[in-house]
Amino acid sequence: MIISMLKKNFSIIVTILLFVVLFIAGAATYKGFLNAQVFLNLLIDNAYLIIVAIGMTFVLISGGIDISVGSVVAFVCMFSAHLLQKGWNPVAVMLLSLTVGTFGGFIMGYMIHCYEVQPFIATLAGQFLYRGICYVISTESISITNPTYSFIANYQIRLAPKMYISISVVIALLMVAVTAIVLKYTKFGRNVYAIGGNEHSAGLMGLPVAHVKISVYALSGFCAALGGIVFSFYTLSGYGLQNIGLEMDAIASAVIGGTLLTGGVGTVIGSMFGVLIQGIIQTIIIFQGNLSSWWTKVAVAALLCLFVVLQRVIETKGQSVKQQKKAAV
Amino acid sequence: MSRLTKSRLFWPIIALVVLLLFNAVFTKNFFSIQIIDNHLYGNIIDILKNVAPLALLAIGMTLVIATGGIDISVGSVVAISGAIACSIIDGRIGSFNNTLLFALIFALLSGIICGIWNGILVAKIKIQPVVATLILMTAGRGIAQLITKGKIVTINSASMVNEYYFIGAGYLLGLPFALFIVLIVLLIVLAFIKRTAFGLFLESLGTNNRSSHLAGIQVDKLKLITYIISGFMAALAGILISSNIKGADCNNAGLFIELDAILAVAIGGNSLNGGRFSVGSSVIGALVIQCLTTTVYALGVPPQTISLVKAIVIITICLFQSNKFREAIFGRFNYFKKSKDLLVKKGAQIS
Amino acid sequence: MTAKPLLTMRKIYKVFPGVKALSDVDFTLRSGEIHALLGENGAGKSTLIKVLTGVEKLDSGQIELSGEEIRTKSPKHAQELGISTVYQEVNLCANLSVAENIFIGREPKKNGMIDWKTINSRTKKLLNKLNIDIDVTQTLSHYSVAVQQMVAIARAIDVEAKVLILDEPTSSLDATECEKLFNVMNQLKSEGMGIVFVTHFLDQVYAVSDRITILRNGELVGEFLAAELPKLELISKMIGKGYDVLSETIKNTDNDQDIEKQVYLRADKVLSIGNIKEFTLDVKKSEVLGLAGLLGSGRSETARVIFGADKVSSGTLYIKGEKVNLGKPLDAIKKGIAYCPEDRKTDAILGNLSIRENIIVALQSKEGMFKFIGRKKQEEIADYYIKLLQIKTPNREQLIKNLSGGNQQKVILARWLATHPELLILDEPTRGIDIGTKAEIQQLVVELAHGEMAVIFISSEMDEMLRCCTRMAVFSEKQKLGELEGDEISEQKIMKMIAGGNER
Amino acid sequence: APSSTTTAPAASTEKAAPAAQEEAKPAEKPKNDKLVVGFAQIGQESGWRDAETWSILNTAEELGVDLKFSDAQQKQENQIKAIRTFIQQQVDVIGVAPVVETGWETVFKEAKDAGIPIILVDRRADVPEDLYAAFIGSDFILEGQNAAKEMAALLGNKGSIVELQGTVGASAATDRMKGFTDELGNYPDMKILASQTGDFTRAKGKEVMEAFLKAYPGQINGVYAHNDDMALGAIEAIKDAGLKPSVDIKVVSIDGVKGIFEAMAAGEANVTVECNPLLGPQFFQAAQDLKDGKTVEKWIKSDEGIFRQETAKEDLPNRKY
Ligand SMILES: Nc1ncnc2c1ncn2[C@@H]1O[C@H](COP(=O)(O)OP(=O)(O)OP(=O)(O)O)[C@@H](O)[C@H]1O
Ligand SMILES: Nc1ncnc2c1ncn2[C@@H]1O[C@H](COP(=O)(O)OP(=O)(O)OP(=O)(O)O)[C@@H](O)[C@H]1O
Ligand SMILES: [Mg+2]
Ligand SMILES: [Mg+2]
Repeated sequence: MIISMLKKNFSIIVTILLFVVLFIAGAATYKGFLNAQVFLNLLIDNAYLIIVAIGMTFVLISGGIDISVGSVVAFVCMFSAHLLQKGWNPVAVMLLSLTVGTFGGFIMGYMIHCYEVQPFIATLAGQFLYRGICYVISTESISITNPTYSFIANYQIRLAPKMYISISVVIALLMVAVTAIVLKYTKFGRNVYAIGGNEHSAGLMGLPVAHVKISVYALSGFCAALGGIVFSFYTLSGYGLQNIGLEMDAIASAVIGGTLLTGGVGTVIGSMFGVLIQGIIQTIIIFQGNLSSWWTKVAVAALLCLFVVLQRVIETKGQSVKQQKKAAV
Repeated sequence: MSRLTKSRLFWPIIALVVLLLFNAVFTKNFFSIQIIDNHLYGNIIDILKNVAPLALLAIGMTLVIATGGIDISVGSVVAISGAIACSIIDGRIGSFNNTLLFALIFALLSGIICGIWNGILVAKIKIQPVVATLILMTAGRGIAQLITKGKIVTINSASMVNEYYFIGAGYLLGLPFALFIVLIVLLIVLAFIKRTAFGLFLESLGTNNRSSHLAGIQVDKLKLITYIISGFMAALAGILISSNIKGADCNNAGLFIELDAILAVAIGGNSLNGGRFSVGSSVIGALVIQCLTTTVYALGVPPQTISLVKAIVIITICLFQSNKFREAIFGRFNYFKKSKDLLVKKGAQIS
Repeated sequence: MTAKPLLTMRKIYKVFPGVKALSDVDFTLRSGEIHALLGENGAGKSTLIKVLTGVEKLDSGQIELSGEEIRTKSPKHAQELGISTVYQEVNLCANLSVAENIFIGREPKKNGMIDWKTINSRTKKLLNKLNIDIDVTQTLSHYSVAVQQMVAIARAIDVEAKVLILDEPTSSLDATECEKLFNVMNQLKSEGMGIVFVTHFLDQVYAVSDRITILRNGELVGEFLAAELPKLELISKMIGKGYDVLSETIKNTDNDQDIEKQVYLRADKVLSIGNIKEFTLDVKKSEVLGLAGLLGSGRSETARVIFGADKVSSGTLYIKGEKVNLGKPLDAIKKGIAYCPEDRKTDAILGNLSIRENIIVALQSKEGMFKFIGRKKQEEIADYYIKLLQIKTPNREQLIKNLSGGNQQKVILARWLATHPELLILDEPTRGIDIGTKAEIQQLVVELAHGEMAVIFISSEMDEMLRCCTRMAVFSEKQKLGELEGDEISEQKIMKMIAGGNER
Repeated sequence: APSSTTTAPAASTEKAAPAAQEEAKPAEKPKNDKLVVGFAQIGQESGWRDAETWSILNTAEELGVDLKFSDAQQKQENQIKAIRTFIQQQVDVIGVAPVVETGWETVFKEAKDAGIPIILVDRRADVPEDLYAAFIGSDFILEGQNAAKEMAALLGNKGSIVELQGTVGASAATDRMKGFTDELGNYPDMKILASQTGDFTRAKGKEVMEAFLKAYPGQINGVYAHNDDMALGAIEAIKDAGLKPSVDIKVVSIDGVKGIFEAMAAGEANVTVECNPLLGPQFFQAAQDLKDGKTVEKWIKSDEGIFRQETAKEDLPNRKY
């Protein structure tokens, strides 16, 4: 039973193991690395990305792509900062942000499904649009001074004397748990996989393709907006140039976590580890501390390359071992 | 007529024509062309000159996308090749008597090597294309900066600077030289596609990998080739870009240009999922994008709203390319046309 | 059998660009009957089903279900109305598990969450009923078309429905599997369900159907009681002209049995890990070698290894006595081998390409990328095979995905014939091909072998194998059991061999 | 369940713990004398930034400072991560070149709680004064004003100008635009014909200038670029149009990189308003002072000047970046 479980989750286990290896390598090399707070900081610093990557994972599993998310995050920060500056109620701001994000996702999904606009293009237009609105709101950055936001931003949940996490981490982990369950145990979740596997077949099997496809983009919009809110806790400001290229981070995280861009395969847990792996690469680089800017880029890429190649090699080895066993029986 | 509308070139060309018409009405002097220093001078000429790098990238990107892949490293390759070319021209690396020639050779070679690297990761190690090319995308700019030691290379005082400048910004027969490069490359690629089975094989493997493999197509080899071509195009684009500004700016050369290249492919009506493709229409797609950029500058659109304008134009173009959207908008009209077609066909079959 | 109509379709019209798929077709299904829908390839059977279930939009016509007029908007809608369908090509999600493919869209729940345990156990039971014993939690892509087809059937029959539609469900199944399916069909029929059954196996028609509706060229020929329509008459109604009885055997048993045929290919102790256990096999020129066995016995794997599609782990392949190393299909193709795979949809067709391109692609890769076959030549080749195999299409530029299933199969066959192979491997080549053409293809195969060609023939249809093959290798459980030749070949012998093999 | 406690951790206890940990590793002890500095650089977006980075790294090497340098690749979140890591590594002083003004409170507070002073470099942060120890750098608004004055002098207080803006939203761009426009208010006969973003790059600067030249044929008297790179691009465009840069069209820009000095020496550019990136020496001086417990000035102004065509030839050899 357990063995078969392990077999089915082989790729994600490989990913997690490699993550642990990276962590140990870091700990062995750098002083102060082996510290629970280093790990917790990984979560604190990447909470927003985890949330965004969750939405992205859904979209990718369904066989689409959403490159608007980076702009959505920036937009939500900007928009919230702007409204809060005007004295809006913080809860209303958050709810409105989520609504706008979800609605924007819905519109993109609608164009993608009903008018067959290619996902990349529809969401690229979304990216430009959101970014444009940011600049229209203001080209300067706006601070968030709202006490509720500040409180949430600065609140530390103590796990142990010298270990804490932020509220954002709790939100992110909750999101991971909820969406993992949604993907595995609800009709909607399963339909996402089915559509990603073969949209045509899914339609013939009587699955609500339109509904699911559009929902997936709406969900991604929602996650991006939530990620934006969490990011606004993180920086307590809105700024139009924030999070450029975030979508690539989210996509890369999902793919590193085992999601297939062709659709039909992936998990949110995997994506979370994808985020953490990128985070830890970043941390290692910072701990290294004497890389010039250009070497930083090369080193990040080299570590990423090492990681994905190892991942591939172990997986294919595992596959062939499995096959040999099967043949031997 | 229906043959015409079915052609892949039709909608991109319509988009381009509409943009130009818009300019004819709203932008003063848009079409005015003068002769300055023995060459043509005007917005249209600028568009033809400035579109060159994007057009080259779009050609390479089309082929990669046709196989079901994607190459997001092109921007970094642009930076690398520019860095190499300018460093050699400037005499910072190597000492060659004909710096221009070696600059070009090494720059193009670097693109090919980048392509091989991407191709191996995708075709041999079978890493998903976005992540595979993401690696070079990240590393590439760093490598370019390593080459230039992190500085912007300016070649103003190099001996071959004018020759080098000619490539990206010079004029031949009154027209931008870069335009000729694009045309020649386009012709070669088109010949390669149409006169060999390359095009057929690409479309085949983009349509169905497994079937193609079993039909004897060397899927991996072809993928490798497309990434090499893409790398080469990026290197060539890098040369044009750096030549145009007489310098290599590793930080910004080709930044986010992969998005524009992909966009050009999509505006050209090509599916980003692979399969059927048209290199020519991608080039038109690139022209549409460049025309839009120039329009925005010429019209004096406030910088804050450029993104908004771009978003709206992209969405409009892509919606109008969609049959379903046109049906929804012009439903009535189309319905009549269709039923007329139907009658005609029935008649034909009866007779 | 006197029940009132459950489903009626009246004056159905459907036109595709350049093709009149259905014109003025009527169809009536009563509850508690099995109704065969027959016709040649491209007659419009699948299209009729598709307009009924909302996959394609109806141009005009009326559909009534239980006396009420309906207009299905989508397959989902059709399902909600009580129409359960197995479409011609396997239409499942290969990335999901077997069990999930059966239950998706109607998952049982516990505490608001999908109850995987129930799904898996119910699937297990359901498949056992159809004689299939597999790991239902494994993804569907692990299994062969045959298994996938059974899974699709299992999904359809498990749904509570008034109407069950089966579009060529048995095309990859062997006799035992079919038997099981028919039992289930009969049971459902006795429960009052109306079943539409499309097939090209006329024996199966007579085995289960009560009534027969025949289409020809998108038009209705008529509706008949199965008991009142003899087979020959049925065939001539389908093809629109008289038809000779299929000769019992068409293989060249008569000629040169004693002359030692030249061995074209020898597989010497070849083993492919994970695919097939060690086997030794000779393929000779001018003969049709059959690979016999039940589903999953390893016939396809043998073929794939010979074609270079799967890796040879140990052992050697010799072609004309020369040792060869086939690393990839292209190597095999260059040596003159052709392989027509069994899973048409995923392994053979290039859906978005035209018939012409689909036909010349293998020849082109054999010739090499730079020896481009000119457009004129391509068209000639395509036209030649369209005519030879009677591919029904408005023109050679039609996309292959718009062809009927049987016609797609013919295009794939044409692709390989066009390479003029020395060894032609056919894995279920007549799958979904109508009775008239099937006989012609068999004839063609035998004729090809009569020339210089060597042919490996794999089919789940025992009759066909017996008719064509001069020698047979019998497989079971991924292992070659032995060979039969000439007069030894008979169904009993083969079965006995397999049974013996299984005992071990 | 995690036990949540106070939101404002007591700084003293937090500080005590790391110190104790330090002692646990005696081998590291001698290093403690060495100044340990973490520097969170924005990234690399321009030649100017490269020069700053180079200055920081070089000075650190000269002084033998243990520098932890981090490149945030233009992302605030990466800078925040870097600062967190520096805190974790218990550096003596943290330097930041903030990518954006806002959003630093939380992490600066964390640094403060850990007893690590922060020095802002070249860009300000919108935080209470007590959260950082010093700011080293220049004033973008002032640069804009100076550029306007120079332009006015070149044009004789009369003429039409086109402006090449930096990246939309970048504070350098916003402020340089503001300073310039404000100052221009004093010259009623000077006006801005058009203003467009050139993203701080040469290529865009050239492309935008090309379009300007066609949209306003013969009307442009001067071009003001938010950085030298764009000006260099614009110069090429002007030459392509058959005009003479610095004569037919005056060129004023900001930064003072080597390239613009070459252009000035060649008579193709008029003025550059320096924005000195060589902040390394000043930065490490301040860091050392902070470590030694000395007080430092809140705003340490960088040494800057205005350079004109006339003196360019003499200045050129002295330019380091
Ligand atoms: N999407 C489509 N576009 C164009 N033509 C189509 C399309 N689908 C089917 N056709 C054409 O309609 C005709 C009827 O096809 P259909 O699939 O109904 O045949 P069939 O009776 O099911 O044949 P088979 O036994 O081979 O499955 C064929 O000529 C086919 O080429
Ligand atoms: N009836 C069955 N019960 C259990 N497993 C089966 C059955 N039929 C096929 N399989 C599985 O499907 C896999 C693929 O079989 P495959 O169809 O390739 O074999 P085959 O000998 O080529 O059969 P065929 O020629 O009928 O396609 C096998 O590994 C086997 O496990
Ligand atoms: Mg059919
Ligand atoms: Mg098989």
